[in-house]
Amino acid sequence: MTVESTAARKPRRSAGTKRTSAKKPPSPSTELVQLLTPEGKRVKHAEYDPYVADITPEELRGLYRDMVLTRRFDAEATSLQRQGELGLWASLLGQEAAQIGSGRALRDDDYVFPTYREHGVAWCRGVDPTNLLGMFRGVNNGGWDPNSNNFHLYTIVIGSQTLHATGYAMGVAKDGADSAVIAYFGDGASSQGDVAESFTFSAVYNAPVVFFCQNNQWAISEPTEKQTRVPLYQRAQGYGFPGVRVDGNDVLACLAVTKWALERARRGEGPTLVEAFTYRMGAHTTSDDPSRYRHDDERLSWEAKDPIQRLRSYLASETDTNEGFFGELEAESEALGRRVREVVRAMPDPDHFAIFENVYADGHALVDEERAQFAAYQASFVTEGEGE
Amino acid sequence: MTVESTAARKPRRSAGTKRTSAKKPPSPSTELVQLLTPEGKRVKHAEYDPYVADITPEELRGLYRDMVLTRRFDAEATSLQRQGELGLWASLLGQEAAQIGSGRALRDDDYVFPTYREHGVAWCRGVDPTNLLGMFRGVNNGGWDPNSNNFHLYTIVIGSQTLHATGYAMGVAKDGADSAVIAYFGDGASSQGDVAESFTFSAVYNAPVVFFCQNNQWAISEPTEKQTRVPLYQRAQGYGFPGVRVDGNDVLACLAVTKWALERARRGEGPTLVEAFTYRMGAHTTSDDPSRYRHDDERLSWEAKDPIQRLRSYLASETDTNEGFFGELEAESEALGRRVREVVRAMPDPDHFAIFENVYADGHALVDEERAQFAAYQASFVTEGEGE
Amino acid sequence: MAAEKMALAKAINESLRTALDADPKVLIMGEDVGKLGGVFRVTDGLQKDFGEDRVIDTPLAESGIVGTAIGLALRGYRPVVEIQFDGFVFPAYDQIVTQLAKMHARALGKIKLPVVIRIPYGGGIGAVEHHSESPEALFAHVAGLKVVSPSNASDAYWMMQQAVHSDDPVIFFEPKRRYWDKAEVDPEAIPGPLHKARVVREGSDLTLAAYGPMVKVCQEVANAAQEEGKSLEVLDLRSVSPIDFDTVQASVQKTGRLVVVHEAPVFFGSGAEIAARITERCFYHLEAPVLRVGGYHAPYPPARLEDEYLPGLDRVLDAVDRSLAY
Amino acid sequence: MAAEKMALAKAINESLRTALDADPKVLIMGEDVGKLGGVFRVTDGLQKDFGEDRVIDTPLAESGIVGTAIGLALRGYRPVVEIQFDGFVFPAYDQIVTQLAKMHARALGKIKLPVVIRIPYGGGIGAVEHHSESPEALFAHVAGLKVVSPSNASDAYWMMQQAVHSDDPVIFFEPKRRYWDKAEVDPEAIPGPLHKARVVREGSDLTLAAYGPMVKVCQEVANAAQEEGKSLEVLDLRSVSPIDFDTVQASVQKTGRLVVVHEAPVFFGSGAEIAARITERCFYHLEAPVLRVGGYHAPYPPARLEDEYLPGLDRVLDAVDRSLAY
Ligand SMILES: Cc1ncc(C[n+]2csc(CCOP(=O)(O)OP(=O)(O)O)c2C)c(N)n1
Ligand SMILES: Cc1ncc(C[n+]2csc(CCOP(=O)(O)OP(=O)(O)O)c2C)c(N)n1
Ligand SMILES: [Mg+2]
Ligand SMILES: [Mg+2]
Repeated sequence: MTVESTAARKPRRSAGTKRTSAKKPPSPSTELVQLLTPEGKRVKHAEYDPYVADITPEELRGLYRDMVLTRRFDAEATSLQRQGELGLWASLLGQEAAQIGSGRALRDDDYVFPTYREHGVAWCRGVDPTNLLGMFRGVNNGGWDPNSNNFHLYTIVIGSQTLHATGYAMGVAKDGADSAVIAYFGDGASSQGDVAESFTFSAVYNAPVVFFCQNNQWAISEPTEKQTRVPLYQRAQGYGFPGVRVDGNDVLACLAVTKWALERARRGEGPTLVEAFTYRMGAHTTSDDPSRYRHDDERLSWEAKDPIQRLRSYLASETDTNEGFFGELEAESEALGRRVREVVRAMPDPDHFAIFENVYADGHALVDEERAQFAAYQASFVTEGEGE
Repeated sequence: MTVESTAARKPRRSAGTKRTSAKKPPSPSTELVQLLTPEGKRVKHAEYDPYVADITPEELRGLYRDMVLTRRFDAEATSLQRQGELGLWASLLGQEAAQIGSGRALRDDDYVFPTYREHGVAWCRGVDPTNLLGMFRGVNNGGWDPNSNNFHLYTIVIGSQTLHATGYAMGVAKDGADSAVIAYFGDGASSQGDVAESFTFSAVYNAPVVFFCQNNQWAISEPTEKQTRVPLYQRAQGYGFPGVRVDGNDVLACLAVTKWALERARRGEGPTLVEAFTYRMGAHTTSDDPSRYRHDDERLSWEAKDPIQRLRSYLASETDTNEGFFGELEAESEALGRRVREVVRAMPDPDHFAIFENVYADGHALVDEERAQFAAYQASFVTEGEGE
Repeated sequence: MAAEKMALAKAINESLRTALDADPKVLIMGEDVGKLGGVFRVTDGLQKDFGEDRVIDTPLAESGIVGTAIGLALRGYRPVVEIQFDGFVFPAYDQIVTQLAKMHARALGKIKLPVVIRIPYGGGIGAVEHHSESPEALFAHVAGLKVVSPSNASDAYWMMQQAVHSDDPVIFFEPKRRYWDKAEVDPEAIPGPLHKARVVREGSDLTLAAYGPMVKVCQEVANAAQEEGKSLEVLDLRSVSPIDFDTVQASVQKTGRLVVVHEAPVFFGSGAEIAARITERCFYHLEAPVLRVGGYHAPYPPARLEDEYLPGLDRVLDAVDRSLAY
Repeated sequence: MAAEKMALAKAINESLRTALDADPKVLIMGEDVGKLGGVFRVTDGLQKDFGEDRVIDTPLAESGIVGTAIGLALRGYRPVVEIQFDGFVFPAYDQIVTQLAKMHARALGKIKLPVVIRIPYGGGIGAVEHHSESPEALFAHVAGLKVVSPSNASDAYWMMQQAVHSDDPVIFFEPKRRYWDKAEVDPEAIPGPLHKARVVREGSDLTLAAYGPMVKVCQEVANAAQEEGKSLEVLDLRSVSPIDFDTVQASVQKTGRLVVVHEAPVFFGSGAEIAARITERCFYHLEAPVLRVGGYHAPYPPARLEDEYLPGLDRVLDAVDRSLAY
């Protein structure tokens, strides 16, 4: 006997019939936290206003400056790549507000786990931007000491760093410290098992970590619908912690929401997922050609929501910011560009023996043997004159 | 400048202060789909009653018979392990309703991807139960043809099969067929990245798959709180498909909810997560000793919710089932036990050359070489008498 | 398609096109394989011509890609999966090793897993971390997988045809720095067996064995050595599992010397297996130990050091000289 | 703890206890390591004595376990992670290979990753699939990892002490079928270096090299051979990355013959690397090719076939005879 026959049978659909396709994510408008409209008007938000209630015009100009300089640095890197000084560059163009807003929400003792695109966050942490260029130039695989600015190395394998952040946060909790950890990742990364596991671990251990997803709507050529059929911030709920979607082009909203999430972490309330809804205005990297997979109008429509322009409008209309500020910033920008250019061009190639350095902390017999063989081999090329 | 100072600072908590620990999952009572109480009383459920509305007493007796025989088979296997006839056994004791209810909801053309504990589902698929014992005896790693009963091999690596099920279901959709796929997994498995990825893929491709999680509340020695701080069925929501928690000891509710989920799949509405809330009444496997990590009272409290007893009460009080039925079933049970015992004891060891069989479908030079070497080596032991 | 000179990437593209055309069960899956045509354009135009149902942009999750490909294979499909770069195959390693490789045996042969996993591999393109590795040994050690790597466009075309037709899982390593190298591809030709090595160049003094990107280097070495009056035989192994030891053995029995070259680290690399087995088979023929030239026991270095890390003309010549000095 | 005879599993338990006692930064993490004490009871009693904050039952997700252990190490902890069985390490393989192994180099040495990954490995216990594998080659090939395996209780105690103290990631393979074998453990003894091989038994006719579970088999082989008048030297390598080639070389230069024994498949296994390198180092000393005895190129078979699959007394003796016949 099978019981299977007891329920009414739907007629079989003939082979070839299409199933309904996955639903498009609903428009984010209603659920999106926004404090500054694209036109630069301040809008009220009962929940998040308190987190930026006492922000001064000076501080707002600081955020503006961060975004402008980050964009300038980013443009310089793109152009250095074109000139052959870098092998590759992953531009953050369009994501300045998400990065500066969240980056400026952090305390010095918080710890950051970035992807490969968090140049703006690095800036907030005080990492010398030229340090970020080493790996893109090909002289190292990560050129800074993570502990000097509490800014971990760039991680290229998608999603991995969310688990490192979770473990680090578990350690923070063990230490009884009240600092927090923030893990950056992208919309594409949300599909990786590691990210899901980091949600599970952080929830179970109540780790003080903020998951900051920059949904820039593209994972190389794939739009977000290839990764999810509902808005990503909703993912958190099923793991037992809150998720919130913030306008990623609104630096004030990003600042406020990240502060809120960090304070939850500090208070021992565990993880939070922040989805910053933004847009990758440029190519995925300098190797990419977006014209193959997306229309220019999409990008154009996002230019109207530019994160820098909107804060500039606000500063100009609602604060005492004068033209001098913008002029000086322009000059500072150019100086930064110049410095970056000079430092990169002067960046020496690594010593050949660097191959064998730091493979192990405590040494390894085979590395020693291969280093010696390499030295002997190199020495065999000594020119005749030198040889005698 | 940093903006970080603008929000009110919570005082730092001194080192050593404990964070609040992860919340326990709320009691499932309100959200649990139940059609039969532990006492065997039928309760109404507006949403799921239609799926079992026209079930006959005959069919109910069939479900009862399935559960009794499955339990009998399972007990026989446990005892065969004790006698040394099997190396290991993973008992389903207590999970009969979850497995028979869901198993009987399936159509012949549906496809099942089990873990290593779905003996009851195998029974519903018509897999000869003695076939399940080969791998536990150590004579093979999966002794049946998955396609003859649309019941895939047992999968031991936790969570892997959920992706196979998803891929298979993607294929079903591509074929335009209206059958469905069901993937079984446990509460522990819910933490694996593969399971999360199967949620993502199935949602994005709208694959006709039902994820059937038997939350038996333990992953070996770890209670469910080590895997999640909210009920597992809620996980689905964040991936954009429905999740429901059903009383896993109520065979009628499991049947109804699984039918509902399968019909969603057939109608092209994509994946569903069913969490069957049940209890592993025995040890994890015959190698396990639950007395090290859980109290006996917990098990005792679940004995009162026994899936078989509750259907028996219902059959006895609400249907025309007479004692003869139970008596005949008892005899059938014993006969099944006897047959299993006999078949297992007669199960031959595999031929030594089986090591080299089926490594590849199209052959491989190295396997051929090693097989030949092995043959020569074996032949070198030919006794002197045989040798001449 | 008539015989034509084309780049290696294009040859794989054509081969996939042929496969898609010939068998409706063949699918292409991976990140960015659709509109973009993959980061190396190997799947360029295929989605346009065969539709989104057959050329599938997947979520960004390698375990998910391989795991669902297994499920599709169980349903009767023949998925050809792309892993975007060598260094990103590891999230899928569990599905490959514990499921894809073992499921046919687990089922006592009752099910087949015709899945091809394409992996652009190796260095020499000045890339950032994880984009230049050669992990073939990590797959060759695992029974149930076949591992191949073409060195030129013609082989790439044919080996892909054979991989797609194989009923076993095939890990198909594509030498990314040779993607743009052109050779004549004749789709009417009748190919040899997939796992058979090819004698690229005959010689009498020493055998050079390589596969994938290093075959070209070995040919250059043989040219350079010839100018010094040394006659090197060059073998293109084409397959890393199985390895065509018979062809290597025959060559070594003639030359008495063998140098194996690969980009992957020497320690536990292909060269170790070849050295061990050929030494066993040719113990009395070898006039020098089998020497290995490959990567060092270190993470793949930043791009500005890769020329020092990778076996190149000079390092292989050095090994040739050392071998001949015995 | 005074010197005492104890089982290998107990020796690791005591070693972990010593480590937890000595350094508050040491943590134990894994599935079922708490109340249950692990499926082999290696962590028995540790959670009771050191608390749930230091002996941590984790969610069932190996990538998560290793990934969070990396994070904890970055915060200054020294996690000792348990993978429940050999066959379940693969979901963590990506974190081990692309992160754990490479992060120290990526940071130009500025951060350290003192993580120990304990893996009960190997067969001989009649288990079901995935519970009897020997994947050490898949870790040894990867630079940045150290790979060790003790063969007896005393080494197990000391090597675990050294692994926990190491600032590098150590993959610690525990020979599960030897868990119950007893030996004297002296916690006051001063151990030799972690990666140094040990001459278990001196001999003059042939060298047997092994590690972990196969050392005992090699000792039995040497005993059996002695009765036939053959004098075998037995080496316990103890470390698979690095391998103490100096000790092997010295032995082979004395005996002229080498047989390497391991449970892992021969193809691309440790034996290949040892054969290749020792042949290079001892080319003029070898009177026979280095022979390898190990698993076949097949998935680990069902329990009733494992005796045929695993190297045992007879198969090793057969290789000894073949070597001596040269
Ligand atoms: C495991 C892995 N797979 C594939 C890649 C190749 N890859 C690099 S970036 C990228 C897209 C990432 O998209 P998203 O997470 O949205 O971040 P974004 O680049 O948009 O900032 C891919 C597929 C990778 N780096 N790691
Ligand atoms: C990847 C992996 N890790 C660990 C194990 C060992 N193991 C076998 S069963 C099990 C617990 C599974 O718990 P759950 O998913 O709740 O299923 P249940 O056994 O309760 O049915 C574990 C940890 C495994 N089989 N696979
Ligand atoms: Mg993105
Ligand atoms: Mg369970």
